Amino acid sequence: MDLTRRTVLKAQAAAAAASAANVVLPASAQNIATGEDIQIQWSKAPCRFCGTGCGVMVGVKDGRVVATHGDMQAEVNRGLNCVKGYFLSKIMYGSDRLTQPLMRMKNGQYAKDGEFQPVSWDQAFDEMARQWKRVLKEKGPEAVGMFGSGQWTIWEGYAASKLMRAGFRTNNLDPNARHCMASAAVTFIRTFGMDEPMGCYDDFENADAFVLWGSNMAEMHPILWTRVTDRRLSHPHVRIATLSTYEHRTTDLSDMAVIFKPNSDLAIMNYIANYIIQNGAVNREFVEKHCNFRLANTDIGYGLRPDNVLEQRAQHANDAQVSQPASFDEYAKLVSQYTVEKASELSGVPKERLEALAKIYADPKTKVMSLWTMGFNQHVRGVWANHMVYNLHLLTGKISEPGNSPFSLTGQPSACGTAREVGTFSHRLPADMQVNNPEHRKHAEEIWKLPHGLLPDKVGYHAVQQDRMLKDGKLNAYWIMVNNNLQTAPNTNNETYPGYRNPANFIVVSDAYPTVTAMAADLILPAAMWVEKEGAYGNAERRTHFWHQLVNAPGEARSDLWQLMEFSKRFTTDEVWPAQILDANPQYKGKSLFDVLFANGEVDKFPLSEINAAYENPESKAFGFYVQKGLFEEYASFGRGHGHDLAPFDFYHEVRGLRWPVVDGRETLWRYREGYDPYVEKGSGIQFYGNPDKKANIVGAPYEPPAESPDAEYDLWLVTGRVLEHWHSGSMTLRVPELYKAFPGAVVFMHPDDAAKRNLRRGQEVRVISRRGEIRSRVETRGRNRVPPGLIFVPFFDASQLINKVTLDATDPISKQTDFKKCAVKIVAAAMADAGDQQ
Amino acid sequence: MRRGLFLCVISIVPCLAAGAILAQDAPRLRGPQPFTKETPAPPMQRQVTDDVRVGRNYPDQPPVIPHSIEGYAVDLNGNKCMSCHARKFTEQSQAPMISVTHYQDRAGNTLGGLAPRRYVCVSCHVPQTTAKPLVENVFTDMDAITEPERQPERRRR
Amino acid sequence: MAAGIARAWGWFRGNRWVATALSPPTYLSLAFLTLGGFVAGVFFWGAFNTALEATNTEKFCTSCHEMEVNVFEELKGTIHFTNRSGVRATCPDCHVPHEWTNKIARKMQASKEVWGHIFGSIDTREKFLALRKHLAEREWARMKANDSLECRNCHSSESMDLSKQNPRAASAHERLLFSGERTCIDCHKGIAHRLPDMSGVPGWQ
Amino acid sequence: MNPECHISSLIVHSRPDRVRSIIESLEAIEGTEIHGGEDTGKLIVTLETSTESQVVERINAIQVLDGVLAATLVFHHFEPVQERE
Repeated sequence: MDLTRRTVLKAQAAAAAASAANVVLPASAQNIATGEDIQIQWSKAPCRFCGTGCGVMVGVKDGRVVATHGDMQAEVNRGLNCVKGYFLSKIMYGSDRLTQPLMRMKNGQYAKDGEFQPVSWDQAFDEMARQWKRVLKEKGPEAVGMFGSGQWTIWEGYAASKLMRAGFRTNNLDPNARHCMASAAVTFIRTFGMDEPMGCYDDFENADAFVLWGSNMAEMHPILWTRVTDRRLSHPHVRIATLSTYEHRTTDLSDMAVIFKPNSDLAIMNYIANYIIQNGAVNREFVEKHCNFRLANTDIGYGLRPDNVLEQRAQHANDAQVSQPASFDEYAKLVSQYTVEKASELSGVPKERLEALAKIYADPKTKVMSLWTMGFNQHVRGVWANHMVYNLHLLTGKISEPGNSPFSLTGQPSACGTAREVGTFSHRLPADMQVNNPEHRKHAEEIWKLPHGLLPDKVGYHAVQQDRMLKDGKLNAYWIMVNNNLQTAPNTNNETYPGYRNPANFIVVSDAYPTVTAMAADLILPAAMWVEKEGAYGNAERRTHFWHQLVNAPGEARSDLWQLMEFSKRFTTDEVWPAQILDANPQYKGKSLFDVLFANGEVDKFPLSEINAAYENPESKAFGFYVQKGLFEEYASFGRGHGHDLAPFDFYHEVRGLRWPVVDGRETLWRYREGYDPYVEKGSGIQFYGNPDKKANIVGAPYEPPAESPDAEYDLWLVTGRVLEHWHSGSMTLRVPELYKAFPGAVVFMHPDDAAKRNLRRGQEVRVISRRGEIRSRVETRGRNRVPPGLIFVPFFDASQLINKVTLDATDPISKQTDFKKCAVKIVAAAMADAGDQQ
Repeated sequence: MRRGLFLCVISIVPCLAAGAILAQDAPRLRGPQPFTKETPAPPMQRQVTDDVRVGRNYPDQPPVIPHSIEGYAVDLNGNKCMSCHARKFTEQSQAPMISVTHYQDRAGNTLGGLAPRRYVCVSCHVPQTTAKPLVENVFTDMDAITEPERQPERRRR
Repeated sequence: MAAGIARAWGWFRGNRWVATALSPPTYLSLAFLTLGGFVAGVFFWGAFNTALEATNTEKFCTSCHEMEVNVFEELKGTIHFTNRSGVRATCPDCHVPHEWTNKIARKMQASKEVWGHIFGSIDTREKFLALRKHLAEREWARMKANDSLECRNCHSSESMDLSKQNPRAASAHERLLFSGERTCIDCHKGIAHRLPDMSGVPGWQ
Repeated sequence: MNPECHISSLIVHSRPDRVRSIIESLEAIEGTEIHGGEDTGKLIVTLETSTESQVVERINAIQVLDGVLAATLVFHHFEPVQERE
């Protein structure tokens, strides 16, 4: 190592320490010896991957990201990243980045059956607008739709919501977060009247016991897992219990691994509630003062197509969301059926272990943090499962205080910030408001400065329904942004792909890379990603955090925000709004959607001069005002004063995120608890102020069987999910060589006995077959996941093994979230199947 | 260098247009064409076990693991990685010692041993298989930008 | 009780066959006695060994619930269960000495395991985990004492080809194994089953 | 073992009234260099050592200096010395 390199490294070392200590170094110290050349500009940003929301420092040199490291000042991760986070530097540099719009063409014209050819943005938007106008004219607003994402920045989601609801007058807007945490979001509203957790990550350092329900945190939320293991290993009294349908890295570090039969978590939780009641562990005072009891409608179906026999047979398929007020005794009677014997029989878990688990909740001295992710949410009874865990915390009063915390984790970086808070679901508006509430619509129209009665009142198509409607030809113009739905939706061969290729439909995909979904579209728009644009995300603990644009997107790639706003210029109000509304409000006549939605006097309020000159901002330059600030401030006005208060825009660029409600510059760590939450009235102790009576709902529901269970022919449970190294469909992580090489392809995790029984061995090629489709994969009988006999696990990141061709499109009937964790499959050797049907 | 990059990026577009596939293994990225086509599963890849340290892309990148870790326990009972990489065992094992950053707890205090928050080694350090990357990654490290002659192998296609 | 024993003894001694067997031979030839004794010896020895062999199979070991759901289940995910060439190590390969005296000694120890099975001392996973360190330590000590004899039945250090080992393993074997400084089990703990709490175990943190 | 070069950086949080004397003591430790932070008491210090354990030793030595509130390691990088030839 030569002297120059030493000095370069030393300068880097000093700069890193200085940035962590907030110390400004003299210029000489920053570029010792080698001068300007080696100077790296370090800026903060949240990680691009999961909902944990780690802070990273991004080093930029000559317009390229050259290094990243964990942000020491970020409270979430204090300098740590997981392996994906440490490789963020490389996610933008896959050499197949999309740099030009591509359209299916034949003879120089758009053709559904044409080949992709590069076109200009003008050509792309011209064709897209032509198609949109055709569909709007022929079928009206209900035939256009958009599938967005919990990876949108806050302002992108907000702009999309305005464009779809107010511009095109449709609520056919849903985020991929529907597949991810709709059950959690819906249950928050049903229980507390307000979305998102009451606690925060500081609970990790205060809990005595962690109970993980269907969450493999060690792989899916590695940095939060560092906080759990830190607590467990440095405080010997702390215990971790993990409930799952198979063993994995999280159970390795758990004191108690509770491996239960799929769907039987419902019985286990009802048993625990029963145990709490039977053993006098109910916090009577808390329950009387702060809780209501309700009983849910039962036999609610499985969210399948209405002609499915399971739906026709279900008594309450059409009013699944309804519940009736009840008394404590009625609730106690319901759960009293769930004795330890019954719970043990349904779940396959030994009685002693169930009792040990119940004691954790029942012991008044043990502070419990319950954590859950997809095991709960991707569940045909996901809303009930969420209710049941709140029931345990509410019965014992273990809630809204440090360490006592039911905590829903999220999978996407802004599932909370963009999908939930901004309200990009087909039933929601910003700040927890609902599209079918006339008061809420009126309020939105006022803030958006739009004519009264403009916003549509009908709840739009949710994710799975969008795919069904595309296939059925009822949804015809469709825009997909920042997600890879053809890889990640359920039952894709039968329910998703046909809609994309339906000749009546025009499918647009905005993405940074050619994904499975992009390749099945008619028009591909190249997107800027992560620090190629100014952005904001909201993580799982209500933390809103911002970043600046640090590098430019390659070629002609543009941010989703630019795409949405630019596209809005191609429509006038006369083309998309009813004449009746325009006649009553003539001042809107002849205006473009851009004028009424974005140049409305609010969004365009902040001049370009307010942009930090050290950073690029091409969107703002394109539109002539500070678009991100204008959109954020208009959006923030929905929540300020309503328990969703956000700090001023510029403040977020200074800090490592803040947890809302931010009142008088102070963030809120524990909501609903006096002393922490400014919205709680003095002297009341606790107030669940999201509900009019300021009480939370304990909602009783029974165990019900899953939509599909293994039988003689399809004799195995199929569970799908992620692996540590790849994030969701792998479109970013598979392009990072180190991550790809660490886990290059999907495999079928299978019990050795199941393999032996079928005369299969490790590494052998097999077909995973369900009633809906099949894929080829390879048997894995070792490794990080140890499944019990009768169950297999297949990750979904690998586009060459699309496991969602096999999965079932059953959803929770209330939240409409897909159950990706339970369907029946069989496995045969690939060679044998080949012999059967020679190709 | 920029030009070379640009050329390689634009050269992909016609490939895409023609429906051609970049790497052999590309269905892993874009799926089968058409989507409904069935593709055989590629063989499982072998682990890299050559024990050759792999250079880092930047100082804070966790080094990848150049050996197999199959069956290594990282659980409440023990941490197999530390039986070679802990400070007191490196002399005998000749393995690199865990970075000193790993001795610090969340509050920044230096501890006598591995910090509990760093216990799960495999959250950051991953073994490698011999799989060939699906597409080139054109990330350039800071040295290559600072001193173009330093790492010529990184910039060739 | 005592009366019962006395009565049984009386019956035993009074039995005609027993009486004959216990009385000295009066008119059998020496040759017959020798040959007969030999045949009987072969017969009993064979039966004994057959029984011994029967108890020396994976199937026998895993016929106990405790073995099947705990240690055998864990073995299934390891290289000793499935590997490139399909040579599988079964329970007795590692846990029962091949040499006769030690084998019998081990078998006598095993009678304690039968006792444990009958009285349910590890009939739940929790009980097994609580005892695991104790159980593992006994095996480690046994293997340490016999210089990892059961490992060496298959893995002979003389037959190792260092060029086929990864450099790290080759160097460790060269320095520690061939020099006799360490024996296999010193480094290769937890290769077939999961580990107990390793605190205090040399070489572990 | 091959010779290595370890570059690391620390924030040495010092009591403002002791900054001068701490700087003197730091300068006496081999391989240290101070890059700034005198005014806030958060000294930015780099260490150049040839082994990892020396980094730990130096940090321990710094931590016990009179007036040092905390020495926090921020950055650590090492590579073999004969990298280029």
